[in-house]
Amino acid sequence: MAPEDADRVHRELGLSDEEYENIYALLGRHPNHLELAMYSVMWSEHCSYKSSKIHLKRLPTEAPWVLVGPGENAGVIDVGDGIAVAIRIESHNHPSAIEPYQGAATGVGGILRDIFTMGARPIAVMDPLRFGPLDDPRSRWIAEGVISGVSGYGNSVGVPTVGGEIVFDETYKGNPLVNVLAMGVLPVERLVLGRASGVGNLAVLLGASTGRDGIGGVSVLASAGFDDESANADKRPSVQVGDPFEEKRLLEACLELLDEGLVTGIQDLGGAGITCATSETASRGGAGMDVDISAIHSREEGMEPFELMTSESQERMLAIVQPRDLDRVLEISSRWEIAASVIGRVTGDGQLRILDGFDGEVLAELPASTLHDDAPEYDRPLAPPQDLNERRSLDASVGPVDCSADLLTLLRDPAWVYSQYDHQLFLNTVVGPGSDGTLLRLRDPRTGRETGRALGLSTDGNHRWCHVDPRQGTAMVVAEAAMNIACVGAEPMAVVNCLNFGNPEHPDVMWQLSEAVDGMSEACKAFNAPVVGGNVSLYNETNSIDIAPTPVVGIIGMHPRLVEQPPGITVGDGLSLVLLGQQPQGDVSMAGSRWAWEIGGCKGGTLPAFDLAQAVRTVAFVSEIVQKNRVEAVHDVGDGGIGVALAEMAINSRVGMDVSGLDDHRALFNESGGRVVVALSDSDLRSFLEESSNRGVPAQSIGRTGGLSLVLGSIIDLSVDDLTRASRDALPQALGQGTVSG
Amino acid sequence: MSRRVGVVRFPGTNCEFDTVDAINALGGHAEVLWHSASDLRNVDAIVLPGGFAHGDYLRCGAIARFSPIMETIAAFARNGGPVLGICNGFQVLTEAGMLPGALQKNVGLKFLCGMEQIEFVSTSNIIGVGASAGELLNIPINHFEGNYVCSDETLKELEEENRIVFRYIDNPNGSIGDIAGVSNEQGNVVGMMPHPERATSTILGSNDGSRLLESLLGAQQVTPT
Amino acid sequence: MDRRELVRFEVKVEVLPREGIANPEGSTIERALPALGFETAGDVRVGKVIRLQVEADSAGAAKTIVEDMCKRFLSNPVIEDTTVEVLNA
Amino acid sequence: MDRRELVRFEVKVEVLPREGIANPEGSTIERALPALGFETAGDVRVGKVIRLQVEADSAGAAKTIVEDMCKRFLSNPVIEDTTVEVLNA
Ligand SMILES: Nc1ncnc2c1ncn2[C@@H]1O[C@H](COP(=O)(O)OP(=O)(O)O)[C@@H](O)[C@H]1O
Ligand SMILES: [Mg+2]
Repeated sequence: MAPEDADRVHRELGLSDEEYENIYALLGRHPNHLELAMYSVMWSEHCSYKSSKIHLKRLPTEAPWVLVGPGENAGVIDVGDGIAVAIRIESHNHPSAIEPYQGAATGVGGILRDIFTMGARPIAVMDPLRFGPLDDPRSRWIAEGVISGVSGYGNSVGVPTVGGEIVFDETYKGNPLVNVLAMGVLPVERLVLGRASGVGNLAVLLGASTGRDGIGGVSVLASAGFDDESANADKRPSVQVGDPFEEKRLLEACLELLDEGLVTGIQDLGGAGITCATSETASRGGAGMDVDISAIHSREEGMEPFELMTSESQERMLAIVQPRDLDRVLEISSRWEIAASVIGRVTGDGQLRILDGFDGEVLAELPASTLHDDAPEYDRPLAPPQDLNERRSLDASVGPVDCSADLLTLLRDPAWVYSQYDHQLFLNTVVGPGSDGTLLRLRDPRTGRETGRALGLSTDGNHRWCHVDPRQGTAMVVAEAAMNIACVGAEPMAVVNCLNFGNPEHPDVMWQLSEAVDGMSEACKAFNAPVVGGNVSLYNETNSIDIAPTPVVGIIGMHPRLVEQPPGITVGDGLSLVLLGQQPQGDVSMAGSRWAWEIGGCKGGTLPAFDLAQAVRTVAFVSEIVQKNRVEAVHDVGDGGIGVALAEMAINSRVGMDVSGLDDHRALFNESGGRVVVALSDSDLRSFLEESSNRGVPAQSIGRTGGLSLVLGSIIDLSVDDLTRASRDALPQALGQGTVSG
Repeated sequence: MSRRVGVVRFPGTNCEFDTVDAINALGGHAEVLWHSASDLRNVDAIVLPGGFAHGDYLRCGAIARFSPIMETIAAFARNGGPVLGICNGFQVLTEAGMLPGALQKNVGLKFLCGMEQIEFVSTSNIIGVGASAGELLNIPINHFEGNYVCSDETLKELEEENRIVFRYIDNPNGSIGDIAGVSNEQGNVVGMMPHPERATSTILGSNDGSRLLESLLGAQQVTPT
Repeated sequence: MDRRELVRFEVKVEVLPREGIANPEGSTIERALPALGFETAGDVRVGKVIRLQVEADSAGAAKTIVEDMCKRFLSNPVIEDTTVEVLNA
Repeated sequence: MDRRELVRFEVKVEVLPREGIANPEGSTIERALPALGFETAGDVRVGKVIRLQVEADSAGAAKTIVEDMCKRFLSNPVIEDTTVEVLNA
């Protein structure tokens, strides 16, 4: 191949000249088109994390209970009794923007494969979702399609979706964020890794046939040199269609293979398809692999090698199998009606060779590890936005104030979303979606026996806080996640994260990312919850306008003694209400609050002071009182401040409240971090306040429950019925207005 | 009780182990039967559990009803053997012609998961032992196609023959006559959309499904017609 | 039958909800249309279209095969009606 | 436009997965057919059919309205192909 030709092609494949030079140096020759395609997909931002790697290294990743940290398909922690938990979060933002249903569906499918690849049976999905404003018909179309996609795929594949988030904001117009978290359980001894070892072992491709879908940028090769008609490029859809039934059979077949000890390594096919799976297993195992391209079962005729090697067709896995186990592997596959082809052989020389027939022509040959270990790593320029000081000096509390109306517009019951999800399958869901954290019974995956313990889960993000101050904002997000699971009695054990940011070539975006990583590190260290996995999604922008920085965290924690349902967010009549954490003050900053963004119209200011150490104490105290059922109800204060938190409790309980000390919209709607409302009987009040102050947790009695109205100082007097209607109808009404794709 | 219950697993079924656990916790002995087997291993009762047999492609239950095991189950039912279809299992039974009517998409065109209140209408069937008409139960639903339809004649027949097993109190899916479950003439084949196995523990929100499964465990084989 | 005489026919099956049976999908679309500016549209019914190929010795035979398939499998007569069309007859 | 001049047209829309896009429903049906004795059938693809009525002043106008509806609402051209047919043109 002439260098001039390569020159043109590598740029079209998204490789820089410098990256091409590196490939040339690694191979000692010019790569051919197939090799170039393989490098281009593996060295893409999506697969190589080339812009973020340097920052991610600062995250804390270790603790005695961490069995597998970042870098594998999923993080794995030891939760005792011989049980391990695998957890991972991923984004499917860009596909969801063009085909919302399938984008979300394949997002769920992809993250589930990451979990059962580790040998775990997936038992929970969560879906933190972010869309453009509800008054935009296209954003409604995306929202509705995405929610249907999660529902359609998740329910059918048979994994309950037990929680998530739903946020609407201008910043996501044109670029929704569809993040999906999955969690699974496995016996510790069954943990398998994505490794190929043992020369002569076979690589078996399992599942769906390989089609031309998801070839994306690489498809330029079709028109780039060979005499393909350019019309063919149209035949390569960039969107994939998910098949939950195929995934369900694949999942059951893989778990059976693992149960019988028939695989020595297994790897899901995600981004970069077969290229990634073969090179990753080989290089992790310190081996090489011969891949016979003619053995790949494909959906269409005449697929070219680069298409087969880079297709991102869904619902496929690569299992490394000893030759003597092959027959049994094929038997199990056929029982589950899963196609299986031997496409590779493990070799000892570290080379990844792509062949047309094992004894046929060599189409590509490169050192397997170079696709990963030698991927570029950038230290991109970073700089805070130039107007940072100006922005921080704004007063976010100004704007038209009508506390009652404002409270009603800030209420939005997500039940319309999660009632479309099976959130009860497997009979583990003690606290499902609709309160704070989710709580799932922990049962032994071998016997199904209850352990008497439960896992707490929550996903949280807040682009408003992170826009105002990415570092403190991210720390507050971690604290909110921890508080959510404390509200169901769980103590934090580990975190996964999805870093959704704009264009990394913009220095202020890289600054946001770097700050967010530091904020996350501080908070995770403080909560002793290491980061065991994550995903980075960059280039979230529309017409070169970056989204507000949106790190999303998923947290998992342990409830050590589950004997009855935790108190929950519903209150009875005649109880005392206590606010834990920082107390209401009229002069507190409203920066980053939903009120400031959605009603006041100010996106700047300086976040309210946040005391991380105090948040840690409060989280510990809250999980303890919940475990002991020391209180009648508990609800953390998040979006919309204490006003929204109290209204949600009143709505869910159908009981009114009378609360004093909230004298203006700032006290009502500010979003200071680390706060929780609890309800308890009057007779318990004194000892409870004493106990919390002994534990270094500020506490103050703020009012009582009862009646049919929510009365907050002299500024709010609304019937619980009115609050309920506003909250319950918000989503169905908005989405009932019709949606359009363009 | 040592009643043996076969819980059928089609590719795509997902509630089989929940159902097995719930039955075993009540003292029964449940085992999973693979759809392509035609032997029922001498079980005393059959449950077709919830899920998405064959992905619910074409129509729910449309492919599953051709599985080899279905012929054996039809014969078992003809001989009076107790057969309970839950959710997807109900859909399979209607497709197989073992129960009348059909289940189409919910009126809201959304999948629905959550607790529903249902009322016992007829108790002369395998899950109504010890219950009385008018009793209210809290049992979760979990379906997209739970909207029961049938012809006017069939509806009239169901009513006259007292074969409507449950009605929803607050119809969530548009079912004709608020129907949540029906039985065959003999009462030994029952289909219901709500999931009794999901209501077998107070820590999960309701225990009202336990009595239905207990009734199944105690159900006698009816005399074949 | 002699395999060599068989011809491949492309057949189209339309499955529509039976007259008188509620069609939730159609009604939902219908309700949404006015808000999107399509005031003059109505009576929406949504069904399935299934395209498949069958080998048979004549178009008529192909149609018979697929009609049988419809009755036994592709449709549920309690709620659906079907029409079968051989496209390359 | 004068309302009295409008005519009701019956329009049929067929929505099928685009060439090259996986069609899980079709493949699943295809896998099931041999067991039912339909060995000679294959290549099954499942899509949607939508029948509706529109008022317009000509068949051409009716078609344009429905094509617009398809683009914005009834289908997603990224993965689906649609054909619109006015039945009583
Ligand atoms: N997209 C969604 N999918 C599933 N559950 C959701 C979704 N959005 C919100 N929820 C659930 O609704 C409840 C309230 O959510 P949210 O207001 O985000 O909680 P918090 O403010 O406590 O983090 C939680 O239980 C959450 O899991
Ligand atoms: Mg919360």
